[in-house]
Amino acid sequence: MKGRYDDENLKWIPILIIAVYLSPFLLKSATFSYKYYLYILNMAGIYMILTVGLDLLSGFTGLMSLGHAAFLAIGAYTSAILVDQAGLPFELSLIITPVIVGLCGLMIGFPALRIEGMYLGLTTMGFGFIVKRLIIAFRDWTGGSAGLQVSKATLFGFTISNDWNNYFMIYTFAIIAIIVARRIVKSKLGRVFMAIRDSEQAAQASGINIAKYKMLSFFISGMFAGFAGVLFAHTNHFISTDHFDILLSVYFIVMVLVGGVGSIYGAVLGTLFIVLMENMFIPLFKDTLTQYMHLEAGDFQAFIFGLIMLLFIIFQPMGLYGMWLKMRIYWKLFPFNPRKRFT
Amino acid sequence: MTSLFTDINQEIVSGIALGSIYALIALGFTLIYKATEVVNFAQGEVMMVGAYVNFFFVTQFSGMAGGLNGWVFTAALLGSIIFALLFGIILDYIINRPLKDEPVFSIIMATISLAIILRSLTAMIAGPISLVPVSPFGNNTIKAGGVVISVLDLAIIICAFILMALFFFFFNKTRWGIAMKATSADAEAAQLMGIPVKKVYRYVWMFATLVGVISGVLLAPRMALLDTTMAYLGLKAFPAAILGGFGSIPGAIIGGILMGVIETVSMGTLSFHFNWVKEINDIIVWIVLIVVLMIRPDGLFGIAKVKRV
Amino acid sequence: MDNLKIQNLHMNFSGVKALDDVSFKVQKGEVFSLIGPNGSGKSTLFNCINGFCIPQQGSIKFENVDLLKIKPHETVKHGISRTFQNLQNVPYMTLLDNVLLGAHRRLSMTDTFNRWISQKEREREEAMALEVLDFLGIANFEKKYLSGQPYGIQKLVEIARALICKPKMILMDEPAAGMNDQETLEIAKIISEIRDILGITVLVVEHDMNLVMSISDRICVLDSGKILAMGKPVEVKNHPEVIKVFLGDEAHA
Amino acid sequence: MKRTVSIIIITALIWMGCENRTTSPGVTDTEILVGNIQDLSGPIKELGLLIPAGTNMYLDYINAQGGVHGRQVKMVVEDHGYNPMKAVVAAKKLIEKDQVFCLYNVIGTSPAEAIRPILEESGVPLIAPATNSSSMSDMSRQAAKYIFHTDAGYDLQTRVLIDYILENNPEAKIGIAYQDDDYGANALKGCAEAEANHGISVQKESFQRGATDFVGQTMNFMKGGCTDVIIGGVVREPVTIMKTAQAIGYSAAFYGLGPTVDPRVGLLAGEAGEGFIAVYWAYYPDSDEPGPVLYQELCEKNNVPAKMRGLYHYYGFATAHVLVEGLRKAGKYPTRKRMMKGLETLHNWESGVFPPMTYNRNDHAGVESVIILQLQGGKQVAITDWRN
Repeated sequence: MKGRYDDENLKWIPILIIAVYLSPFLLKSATFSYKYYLYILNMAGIYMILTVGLDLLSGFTGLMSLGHAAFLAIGAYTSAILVDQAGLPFELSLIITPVIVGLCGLMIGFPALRIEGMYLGLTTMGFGFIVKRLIIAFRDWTGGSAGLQVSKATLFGFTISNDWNNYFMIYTFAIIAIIVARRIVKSKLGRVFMAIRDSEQAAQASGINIAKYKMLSFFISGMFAGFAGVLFAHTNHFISTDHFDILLSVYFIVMVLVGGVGSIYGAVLGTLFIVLMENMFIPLFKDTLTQYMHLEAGDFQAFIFGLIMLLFIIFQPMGLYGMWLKMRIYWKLFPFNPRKRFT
Repeated sequence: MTSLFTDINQEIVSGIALGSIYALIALGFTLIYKATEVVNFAQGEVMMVGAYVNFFFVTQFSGMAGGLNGWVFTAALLGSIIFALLFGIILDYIINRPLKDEPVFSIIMATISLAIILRSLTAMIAGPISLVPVSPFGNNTIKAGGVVISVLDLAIIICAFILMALFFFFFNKTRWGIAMKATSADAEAAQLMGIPVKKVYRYVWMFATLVGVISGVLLAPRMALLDTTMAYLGLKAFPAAILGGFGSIPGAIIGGILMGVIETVSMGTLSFHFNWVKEINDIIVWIVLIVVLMIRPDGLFGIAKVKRV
Repeated sequence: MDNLKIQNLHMNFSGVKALDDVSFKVQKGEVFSLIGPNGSGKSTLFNCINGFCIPQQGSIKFENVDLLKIKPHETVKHGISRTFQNLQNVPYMTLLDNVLLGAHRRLSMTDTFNRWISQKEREREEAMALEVLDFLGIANFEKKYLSGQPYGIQKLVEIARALICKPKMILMDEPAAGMNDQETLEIAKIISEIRDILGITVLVVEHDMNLVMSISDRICVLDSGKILAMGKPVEVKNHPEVIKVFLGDEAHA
Repeated sequence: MKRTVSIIIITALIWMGCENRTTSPGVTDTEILVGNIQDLSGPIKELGLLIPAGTNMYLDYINAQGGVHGRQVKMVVEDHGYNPMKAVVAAKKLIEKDQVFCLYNVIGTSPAEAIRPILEESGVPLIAPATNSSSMSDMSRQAAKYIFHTDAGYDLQTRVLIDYILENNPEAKIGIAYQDDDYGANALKGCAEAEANHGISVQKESFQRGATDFVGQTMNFMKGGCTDVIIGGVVREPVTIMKTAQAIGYSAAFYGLGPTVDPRVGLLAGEAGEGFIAVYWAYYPDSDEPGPVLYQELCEKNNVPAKMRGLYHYYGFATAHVLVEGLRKAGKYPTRKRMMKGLETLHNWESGVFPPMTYNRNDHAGVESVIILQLQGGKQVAITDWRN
């Protein structure tokens, strides 16, 4: 019986983790402007923590959330207030903030017990607007619409001050987050979430309290987002309501979708893909293109982004992870064409 | 100090005008949702494209006619309507057909990416500088019973109600409308019953873009300046559509008008008397929406879907 | 000995009478079948027992537990599990995971936090799931994803999920729907084995008369929410009302 | 160890030997590269087109005259779409990858605030951020010594307007319609100052960015009996409020803050906008000061289309003066430090577009006085001198 949990090919995981820690050194030796690339990777790392949590909620439990930027915002502001105004150490905020955000998740999870699908997506979107508004309303603590300067992270006496240090902190936490998410998915909890997504009746008939686990899903997802929020605030050193636009929530869903709904590795891949594409590849493409023709660069960038997204959804609905699985199976069974393997 | 409800009539009338705009956009959502169960996040963008296209026609035709007159506006409106119908067919081909059986998730994302594409494409073609649209009704206003309303607003209200009545009649009384209803209930069964489902989808998207374009044409002069931020009004029409209950045509109109009135009154009378209302002015519609959904999870006029076990 | 006791059940769906004064008792260890034309209230009755629907009137008692007072997910606690008419399982999960879903109540949350702490518990449940799959004859598929599997196997997985709850009674909603003759025979065999070997009461809704007649200890015939006839298969088969309304040709075929 | 020591010694020697000749990244013998982060795809992309166009017009003019100390000034524009996160990415790209000499005119308060930590980290100065938030030039704040602010804050503008209103009509009841964001928050700050100075209370009504309907606010001003209403907005807000007021028969004097000084206000508001008063912190393009005259000349020469001319195009042209002056002051071998030191020596500097400007170690505020303009026959006419 042993080994059910190890049926996947896990031997690549340590190699991947080592690669994650080595890549900044490679970057540094390869390019002089490594700080710019590191910053983008850091951003992807923070978003990764959030999208993994979002995947647990939207991909696994099937509860659509268009308000995850709001959770990120609550996490960022809570941590900023706790550390800078209440004087809590950063390590403690790293524990308390996710719990607080998780509780906020419960608050929005409560309507989710009655509202479904489309309606839930738009309700969470409304939640995003409400949070943004409340941040402005509590301007004595949050700095209102002018934004808030945040101190640097101090982890066990080390001040994490530059992109280099941020990278190692963020990716350590990101790896932890991914491992935790994998544990959740591979355990009883993951089964329950998927059962709620695919058949509420079957779940209930198996003795699963749907309300409890939906709330739990929101709580866990909120915790992930809160964790990302803490890192977001203390590595960017400035937060404002403009950071947490409704469009950001949409981007998070896009990341999950492009990666492949209902797969933790998919969420990670999708986040990397979208962040890198938006901040590196499209600008590169645009830069080379604008040398030859006159273009309104900004809109062109948005246009390409939208186009890639649309093509992805139409032609590759299983996402990047699904693509990878298909490819793997294709090579495994090479002479035979397992076309119907993933229908 | 004046009493609480002085001049609230004016606010309500203006709220109805504002709400009619939301209602028109919400009607676009509703039409598509009713027949295809797709929620079109790009409806605001369709409206914006309509406004730009109409602007283009107006400038072209006025150049030909040597000035602005009633004929120019009529011709431009006709041109925009033809454009809307073609546009609907295109959207049906690129959004609806490839994504018919995908989960809600993908469809929402597809329409969102369509929204991004439309917005950036419009800006690329028209340039980022705001345009100055001209109202066919000028600055004329009508005064009645101590209440002032501009002719443009009146046109928007009338248009919203006419379109609602038209579509309500269409969906409940005509053969095609009933076919559309059947398609929304079960596309496969409808196809087996001999309903040309493909055609139904195409018509629905054409109707929706038509409504979107007409609302864009009407709304543009009201905005004073026309730029791509106009599309964000689509976001404000969402609570309206949900409040009424997605898929209900009278619900879209009533939800829209309710939202408009709530917004105007909260910005006016309410925030005049209660200072804290100012803090929640722009989210009051969302708060109302969430409260309503907690009580009626399918909106005011929505019908709960029964899932068979 | 009574196991399930249903008394004077009334259920209205906005004017339509789905159940009209239904009462019967099910004894421990028997296969009790509910038959009747479409829309006669069989599934509604199941949903009432399961807690998905709440009847306007009447009582449902299972071993002195009032089933109307508990929530759907609590029925398992009291020993009732069920399968569904149309497939209700999780396609993107392995067969084993789908079965383990039924063992939900017996697995603790520690599994999520540390798999070593709950190692024993997990191994126990997995062994049991395998046993159940073996019982149903699909043991070699446990690591396959459900999404690509044939309909018959998916149906069996539902039964496995219901069995692993260690129920005292199973509600089976059309277990043989959409199956070929071979598979139907197999289902019949499984149902009798569930009764004989595991000693579990089985409540079946089914349209396949051959199956019903061959496996049932007692049969209840429903028509538009009313009980038409009840008794041993032979009695029901020869009941004039039943022949008239429902069985008709089939009884003489 | 040996190697480290030798490297230190060699570096020190080089540094000592050619101190006056070292230059910063972004400077070559023929070129100086300047980075600009604009909103090219977001809500204010109109400005993202117009401001760099205006700047480029002036830079072309300077380059045609031989550039600054023989070097051509070149500007790279990046997009942030009014998203602070993207602004940081763009700033990192400009500084690390494109190696710009300095940043210039980053638009928007939150994007500019978001790149503050980067300025401190990399020592790159930011000249003339396009934001009227007065906190930008607050020297007590982080990285403020790298920021050279030009715009007069909205608080100052609001205060000056209220002073002006009360000067002409001590009995005036003042109302303010403010945008529900940083713009409005700054205006309210000035409003609070004026309230304290004069012992009055101002009726405040908020609206959201992008709102199209202002009936509620206008009604409230009428109910509150306001005789003078200040409108913080861009173009749509003053136009719509004035038109609404006219329609419901509410007559008050209307005033606007900086961004409302746009020719389109007069165009759109028509007769409702006649007499509309607004403040601005530079000479208006129509006036006959040297700066505006040059602007008109260059526009004619370059055939700038009429729809591009106006407030924002001119704004890009105007702030470019400060940039070029800073590059000049940086000397023949410019470094970022020298540029900052040079700018800090400016005292009552007459640029021709701005009122006399002063920067020093403790003051990076730049323009600290505004002029009041009135819409007369569709044209802006100055009705006061510089005030503060």
